[in-house]
Parts: sequence; C-alpha cells; structure tokens
Amino acid sequence: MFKFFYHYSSLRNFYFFSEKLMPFLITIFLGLIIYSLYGALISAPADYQQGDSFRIIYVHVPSAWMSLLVYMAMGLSAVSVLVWRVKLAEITLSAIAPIGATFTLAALVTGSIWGKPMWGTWWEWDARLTSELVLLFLYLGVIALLRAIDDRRTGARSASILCLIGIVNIPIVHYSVEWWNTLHQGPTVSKFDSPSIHIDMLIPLLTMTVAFMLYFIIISLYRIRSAILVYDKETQWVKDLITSSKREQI
Amino acid sequence: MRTDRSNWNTLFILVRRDVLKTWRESADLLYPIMFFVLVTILFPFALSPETLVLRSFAGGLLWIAALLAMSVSLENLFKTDYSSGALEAIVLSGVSLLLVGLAKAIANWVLSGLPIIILAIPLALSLGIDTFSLSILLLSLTLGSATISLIGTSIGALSVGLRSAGMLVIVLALPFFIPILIFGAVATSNSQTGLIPEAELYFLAGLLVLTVTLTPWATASAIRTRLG
Amino acid sequence: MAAFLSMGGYAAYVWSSYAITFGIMILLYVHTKRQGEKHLRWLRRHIVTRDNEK
Amino acid sequence: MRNSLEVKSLSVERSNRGIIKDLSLSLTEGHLVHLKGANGSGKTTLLRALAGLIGPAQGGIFWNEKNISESLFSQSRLNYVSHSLGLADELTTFENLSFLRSISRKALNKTVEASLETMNLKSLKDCRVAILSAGQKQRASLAQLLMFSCPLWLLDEPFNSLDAESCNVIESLIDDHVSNGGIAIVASHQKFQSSTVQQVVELQ
Repeated sequence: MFKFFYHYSSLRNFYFFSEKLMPFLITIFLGLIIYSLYGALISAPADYQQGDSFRIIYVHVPSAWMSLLVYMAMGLSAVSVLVWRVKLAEITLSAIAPIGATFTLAALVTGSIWGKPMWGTWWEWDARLTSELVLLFLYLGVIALLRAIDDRRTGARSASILCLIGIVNIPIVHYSVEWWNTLHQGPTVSKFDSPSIHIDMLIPLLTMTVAFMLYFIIISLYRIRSAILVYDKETQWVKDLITSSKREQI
Repeated sequence: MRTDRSNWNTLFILVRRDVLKTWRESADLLYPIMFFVLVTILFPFALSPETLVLRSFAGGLLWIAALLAMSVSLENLFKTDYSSGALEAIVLSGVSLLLVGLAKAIANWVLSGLPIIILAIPLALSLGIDTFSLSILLLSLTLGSATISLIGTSIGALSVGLRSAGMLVIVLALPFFIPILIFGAVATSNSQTGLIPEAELYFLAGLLVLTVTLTPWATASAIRTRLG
Repeated sequence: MAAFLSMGGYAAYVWSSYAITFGIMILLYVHTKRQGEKHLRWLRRHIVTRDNEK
Repeated sequence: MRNSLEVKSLSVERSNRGIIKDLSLSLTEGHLVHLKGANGSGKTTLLRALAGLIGPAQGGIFWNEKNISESLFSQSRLNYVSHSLGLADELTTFENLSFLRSISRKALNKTVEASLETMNLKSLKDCRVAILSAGQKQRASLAQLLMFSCPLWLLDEPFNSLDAESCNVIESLIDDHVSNGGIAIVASHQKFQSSTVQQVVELQ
C-alpha cells in the first residue's frame, strides 16, 4: 500500500495521474450539483415549523461539514510533511488552506442569514456558529503564516506545526464553547441540530455534501497541479510540458 | 558525548540564563505589566465608575487584560536570541530542544505571568471583587497564565524572525487562548455569585497538563524549522 | 413558478444564502484558474529566459 | 577509526531558489578545505547544510557513512561558528561561554578561562558582549573552538574584523586541529598565510 502512495507522491506521476482523473470528477460533480439543487429547492418538502427558510440547511450544513473536513485533510498533510517529509503534502497544505477558509466563510454567512428568520437577529452566539468563527481564525492563521514565510519548504513545515496545534485545539474550543453557551443560556437544543428529518429531506443534504467534496477535490487538484509545475520548474518534464504548444491551460 | 548533566539541571540553567538576560534589559519587563494595568484602567472609563457595575464584569475584564498583556510579551521571547545567533548556538550545542522550549515558556511565565498575577490583586480589589473570588481569580490566573505562556512560546517560535512577527504572533495565538479565557472568566464570575467553580478550575488544570506535555514538541520542531 | 420563487415568503433569505455560497465557490474557481494561467505564463517566460542564458 | 565526511550530489534551496547544485565532496581526517566564492554563492548555505541546520533538497551528507538527517540531530561531532556569532548582547562574555559549555552535549576541552586566555580576552571576561568591538566579539565566539573537542570544524568568515595578530592565532589553531586528525572547512575571502590547504572549493 505504501508503495502506491510513494509512487504517486512523486510530483510528476501525480501530475499526469490527476490529469486523467479530472474529466470524471467534473462530470460527476456537475451531475450531483444539479440533482442536489433540484432536491433541495423543489422536491424536499417544506419544514412544518420554519417553512421554506429551512432550505438554507442544504447550503449551510454541507459547508460547515466541509470546513471541518478540509481542516482534517490539512492535518493529515501536516503530519505527512513533518513525519514522512512528503513533498506533495507540502504543496497540498498550502493549496487547500484557502479552500477551507471559503467553506468556513460560506457556513458563517449562511448560518447568520438562516438565524435572521429564526431568531430575528443577524448574529446569534450559538455554540456551533461560534466554533465555526474560531475555525475561520485558525484557517486565517495558517494562511497568514504561509504568506509571511517566503521560503516554501520552511513555510510549509511551520504551517504544518501550527495546523497540528490547531487540530488539538478544535475539540477543546468546541467543548469549551458548548460549556460557555449552555452556562449562559441554559441547556437548549442547539438551534442547528437538524431534528431527525424526513428521508426526503436527508437525501439532498447527503448528495450536496458529496458534491461539495468533489468541488473541494477538483479545486485543490487545480491548485496542486499549478504548484507542482512551479515547484519542479527546473526539471526536464516541466520544460517539455510547457514548451509543447498544445498546453494552454492546466 | 556527555550525558552526565541531568535534564533538570540543564532546564534550570536555561531558565536562569533567560531570566538573567531579560532582567538585564529590564525595559522588556515593564511592557507586560504596564500594558496589563493600563488596559484594566481603561474599562472604568469606558463602562462606569460605580464599583457595582464594574464588579459584575471584573472577572472578565481582568482576564482579558491579563491575556492581552501576556501575548504582548510573546514577541521578544526568541527575537534577540534569533538575531544574535544565540538560538543557533544553543541548537548546535546538542541540548534537547524540548528543554529549550520548556525553559523559554517557564522564563516567559516568570517574567510576565507572575508580575501580572501579583498585580491582579490591587486591580481586582479596585474593581470591587471580594476576597473569596479574588482567591479564585488568582488561582485561575496562575493556571491560565502558565498555559498561555506554553502555547504562546510555541507560536512565538513559529513566527520568530518574520516580518511584523509581533503582530503575527498575537493574531496566531489568540484563537488558542479562547478556551482558557472562557474557563478563567467564568470561574471568577461564578465565584462572585457564591458558587464554588471547581469544574472550571479542573478544566484549566487539565488544559495546563495537556499543554505542558504537547507544546514543547511543537516548540522544538518550530525552532528547528525556523533555523533551517 | 412565482410560488417557487417566493420560497414561502423567505425568498430573500434562501436565495441570498444560495447565491453567496455558490458565488464564493465560483469566485474561488475563477481565482484558481486565473492564478494557474498566471503561473503558466510566468513559467514559460522563466524557461525561455533560462534557455537563452545557457 | 578515521572520521569521514561525504557529500553526495548535494543540492540545497534557499527561499525557493536553488543555491547549491549537485555538489560532491569527500573529506577524511587531517583535511583543511578553503571554501571560496562571491557573496551569495552559497558558502553559508553549504556550511549550514553540513551543520545539519538545513535539510538538503537532493543528495545527502554522510558522516562516517551515516546520513546526518537520519541520525539523531546529534551535534557532538561539529563546532560551527557562524558570522552571527551566537553571543547574547545582554550577558557578559564569561556568562555566554560558560552557559554554552554547561548545556552542551559535546566532549569538553579547555575551560572558559583557558580559552579566553588563548584568545587574549581575559581582561574583557566580565563586560557585556554589547560593548565589545566586532573583532573582540569574533574572538570570543571563536573561543568555542577551544572549549569543545569536536572532529569537524565549520568556520564561516572567521577572519573578517580580526587584526593580523589574531588571524595568526586562529590559523595556528586550525593547523593544530587539522594536524591531529580533525577536519576543517573554512569559508573566507582572505587567503590563508601559513596553513596548508588540501582542497579549495569554489562556489558559483
């Protein structure tokens, strides 16, 4: 198994391997997005309490899940940077940090928009939203550190260390915010706990999340591939690739 | 290869050297203390002079001021050692970097954590905190400031020598201080309402134990990375 | 159709959240593609200048 | 057992630019290497890579056939004196050197007083490094070479800001080290007056 990873962790192989993968990913992603949008906006029945404003869940919850998933992916590449010194992981870490930040931002904005019809205020210090806000600052911290260091290798290693410190802190922040939230407002069911929702409502949620995952993979592959070309700019295979005229875009 | 020197002894030597170094340059010692007092003084101007109002916020105010004052002192933890090459000499001397990370955190705590805890007494009384919750405040500050020093040292080691490292270290470190702030401030405000805040103090102690075991590793690899 | 657009009276909220989420995602896609092309142009110039030096 | 330092097709990167490209070296005991090259040609980068501070992009550095990046980051084998001298300004010369000596894992050689003696810095023992002149600071930092007995010496511009008389002292130190079986790699613009240089490495 390790042989497989080692083979594909050489940048050149990964570049051409991901090139073959790209068309499949894009077609599946487009199909899923259209299906999930149809499911979310049309076929899912309106919620008896919140009416149609409930449909925001199909955008808010997948983004929130993805923001956490991307940070876990960053943690994995951070470990492989520090422990196994995988060059591809250094590139992956710097490539996916902004993607995670956008998902977190989307989750925050949609969360506060959803809060307006439900509680009448644009921002509610709900435990889940507050942890999401702290997660955004963890992302911005990693991005700021990556920008502050011009040397790519030490930059990736320093950002990996910060990312691992962040990973350890995510559960701590989550539970301390829960504690703080229930302490001040009493133990109410968190507004965002989706009650055991009807199967028709659940399917679009899952397919939308899978679509978001595909989106994440596609965008990070684009960013990783262009970073690989810059990283191996001195090598022969990049020279041949660039000088061959047919290569217009990645 | 000499290994007779016991780790505790090396740790003591490292801490003594850092404290002595900063003590000689005593200007750096004053910044956290003055910052802590000034920030705490600002609140009565902003909120209201009556101690009744201030008392209800006192725990939170003091904790925020202490937290900010300690993160101010994080910048020049490694700065002078890094620029003078002393950090490089220490790394090349073969001493285990875990000890260096731990020693830096202890030195930072002694130089900025301790004065803040001592100064918190008069400030807390001026904000109208009664003696029982003052004791809780001091206990929570002790535990919390040690955790802040440990995490702050790792983040400081990560951003040493970078452009505007001072601001960077504060921006990077504050999200990690949120849990400490929550439990610290809640412990004090609970004690003001007569409750015994055991749970919060246990959490703070738990956080301290976690950071003592984990952060030296992060500091060690951060130092080695930054020197690379 | 009008009923669908009104979203049971929450049209503003639902449509704005969808617009913002997919808007950010599209913006990120466009930014990534443009940056990719910028890297490519830089690489072409870099390789051409390096060959002339040799 | 003869110590050996092997550098196999080493290339090192500094802020995304290849500084050292495909360098190979093979040194054994009693070897003095004079590292020459214009500014920014990678002299300091090479010394830092040999000291194990920087990881190589390609190739490897082997000390007694053991790759230095794998082996525990043990610095007991080398004395590295860089042009950022490693002395804290607020502490006195004596405090700095005795601190380094007390925490070091390296085999000890001379005491702090004796090393300062040879560097004739005895009189400046208790004054703060901040007020020392550049030459005095350089000599104080070079005193580390005497305090520890290490087979490998890596010296980065040891002669700049030193007067002629101190240069001789340093050169004689290097000669003694090399003659009784040490390896020394010295990066410097000035030519060696007396010592016999086995190998000159020119970096572009």
